[in-house]
Amino acid sequence: MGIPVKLQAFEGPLDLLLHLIDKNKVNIYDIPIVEITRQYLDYIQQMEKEDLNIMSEFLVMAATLIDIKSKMLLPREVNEEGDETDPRQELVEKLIEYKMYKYMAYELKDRQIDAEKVLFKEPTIPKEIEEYSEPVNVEELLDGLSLARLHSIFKSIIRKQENKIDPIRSRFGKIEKEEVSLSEKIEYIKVFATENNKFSFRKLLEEQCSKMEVIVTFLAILELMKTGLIAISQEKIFDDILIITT
Amino acid sequence: MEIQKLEAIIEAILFTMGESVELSKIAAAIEHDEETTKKLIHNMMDRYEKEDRGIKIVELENSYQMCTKKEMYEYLIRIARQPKKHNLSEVLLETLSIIAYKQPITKLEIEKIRGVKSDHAVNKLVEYNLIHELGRLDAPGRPLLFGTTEEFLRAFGVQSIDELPLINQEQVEGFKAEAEEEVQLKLDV
Amino acid sequence: MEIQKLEAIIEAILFTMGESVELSKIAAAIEHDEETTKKLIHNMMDRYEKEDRGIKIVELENSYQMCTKKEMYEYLIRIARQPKKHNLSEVLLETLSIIAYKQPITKLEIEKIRGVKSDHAVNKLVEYNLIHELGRLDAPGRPLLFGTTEEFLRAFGVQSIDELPLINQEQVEGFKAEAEEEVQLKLDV
Repeated sequence: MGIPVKLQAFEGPLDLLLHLIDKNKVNIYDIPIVEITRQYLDYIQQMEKEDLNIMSEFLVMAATLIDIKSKMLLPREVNEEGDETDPRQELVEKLIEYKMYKYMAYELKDRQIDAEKVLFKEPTIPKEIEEYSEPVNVEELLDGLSLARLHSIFKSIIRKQENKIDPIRSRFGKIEKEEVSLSEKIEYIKVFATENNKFSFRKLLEEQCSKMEVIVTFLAILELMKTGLIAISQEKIFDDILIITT
Repeated sequence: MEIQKLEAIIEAILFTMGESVELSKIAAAIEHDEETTKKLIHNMMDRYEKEDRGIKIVELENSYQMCTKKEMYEYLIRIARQPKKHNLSEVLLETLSIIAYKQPITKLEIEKIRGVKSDHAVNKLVEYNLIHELGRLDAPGRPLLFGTTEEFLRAFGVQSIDELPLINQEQVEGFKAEAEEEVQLKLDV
Repeated sequence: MEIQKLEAIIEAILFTMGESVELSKIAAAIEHDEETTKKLIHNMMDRYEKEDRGIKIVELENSYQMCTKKEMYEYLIRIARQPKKHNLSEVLLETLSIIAYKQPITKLEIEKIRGVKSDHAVNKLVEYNLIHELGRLDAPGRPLLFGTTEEFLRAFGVQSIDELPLINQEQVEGFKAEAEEEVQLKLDV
C-alpha cells in the first residue's frame, strides 16, 4: 500500500497512527501490526528530517510498534488471571484516549463558532460608583496579627539581610577600595622615623585606625627594613618591637 | 422587596459590570441568600430567552454575565467591533480539550496523552487566557497543574466544566460499540 | 421584520456598544430609515421606563445610549465595594514590621533591608492608614520619612512607638521569670 504523495503534517506519532488505521479501514482494536508498522516506517522515512525533536517522537512510536510486532510472534503472555494479554492493548488504549480528545477538539471547535457570535459589553461603571471606596478598617485589617508576630517577622527579615552579606566578598570589597596605599604608608613612616629616632612598633600600630592600615603599616615596616632605612629589635618574644632609624 | 425590583437590580448590576459577577456578590447586593438569588437569576434567564430580547444572561461557574444573543450577531457586526477571536490550531484545540476534561493536569500528563512535547501549545493557551496555572502537584519536582479559565467557558459557550460536551465514559463506550460493530460485520462477512 | 425582532436588535446594539450610538448607525444596522428607527427607540424608552427595569435608554443629540437607572446606584455601590477585601500580604507585613521597628525610616532604607523596591507596599500601607509620612530626612533629596499611625498603635493597644520593641523584650523576660518560677516551685516541692 502506497503512501500519499503529498505528505500530510501530523501532530504526532499517535496522530499518524490513527491516520494509517483510518486509511487502511482497520479496526482500532485489531490493528494489523505488521502492515501498519511497515507503513509507519515508510512514512517517517519520507519525513523531512529537519527537526530532530519531532523526529525522535515518531521514532519512539516506531520502536514501540516493532516491539509489539516481535511480541506478536511469540507465544502470548498470560496475566495473573490466566488470560492471554494482547501486546497491542496498551497502544490501543492510548490510541482510543487520544482519538477521544481529538473528537472533543472538534466538538469544542463547533461550540466556539457559536460562542463567537455572542458579544459582551465593557464595564460602564458610573463615576460616582467607581470613585466610591470603602474606608479601611484598621482593626479588621490587623485582626489576628499580634505584636509578637510582627516582631518575629521583623527579626526574620533582619536575619535574612545578615545572611545576604557574604563575609568573604564583603572583605574583598574593602581591599578593592585600596584606601591605604603602601607607598603613602612608607612615606608616612619615613617622616615618623626621622621625627622619632626610636619608637615602639605597637604604638605605631595603635595609631592606625583600620585593620587594613595595620596590615599596610606592617608591610611598610618590612619594606623599610629591607631597604635598610630602619632596624628593629626585640628583647624577648612577645615584647614590644623597637624601631630604630639607622 | 418585590421580585420586580430585585430583578431590576440584578439587571442593573449585570449591565453595569459588563464582566461576570459572582453569585455571592449579587446576593449580597440584593440582601438575599444565594439560593434565592440564583432562583431569581434563573427566572430572568428563562424570560430573557423566551421574550424577544437582544440580550441574555449566561452562567459561568457560579458567576453571571450579560451578553447578546447569537442571532443578533449579523446585525451587531455592522456596528460593533468583532470580538477578539482566538484562532486555535488543531494542536491547540486538542491540547485544550485534554486540559478541559482532565483538569487539573500537568504538562507531562498532557504529553503522555498526545505523545508529543506540548510546551508550545500550553504556553499559547495560557497566553490566550484559556487555561491557567491551578497550583502545583504534590509530587517530585512539584509540577504545575493547569486548568481552564472563565474565558474558556465564555469562548466555548460552556456553563461549567461539568457541562462539557459528552462525558468521557459515554464516549469511550460509543467508540467501543462502534469498534465491536465493525468486528461483528467482519465476522458476519 | 417584526417589530419585536427589530427592538431586540436595537437592544443588543445599545448593550454591546455601551457608549452612545448615532441614530443613523442604528438605522443602517436594522435596515430601516431613521424616522422609523427613532420611533422604535422611543417606544422602547417608554417601555423601559414604565417597566420595572434596572436599565434605561437615554437620548443624547441624535444618539442613544443604554445606562442604569439612578435608583440602582446604591445597589451598584454595594457591588463595587465588595471586591476590595483588604488584607495584609506577606510583603505588606514585612514592610510594616520594618517600619514599625525602624521608624522614622525612608523608603530607601526599607528597600535596603528588604532588598527589593517597596513603593507599592509603602503606598498600600499608607492607603490602609497603617503608616504615614512623618516629615522629611535632612539629607540629599530630602526623602520622606515614614512611621506607623495612631490607628496602628491603637489596634495593638500600644500607647507609643517606644513601647513596641520593649513590649517584646519585657514579654520575653516575663516568660523567663515565669519559667524560672515554675522550676523553682518544682525544686521546692
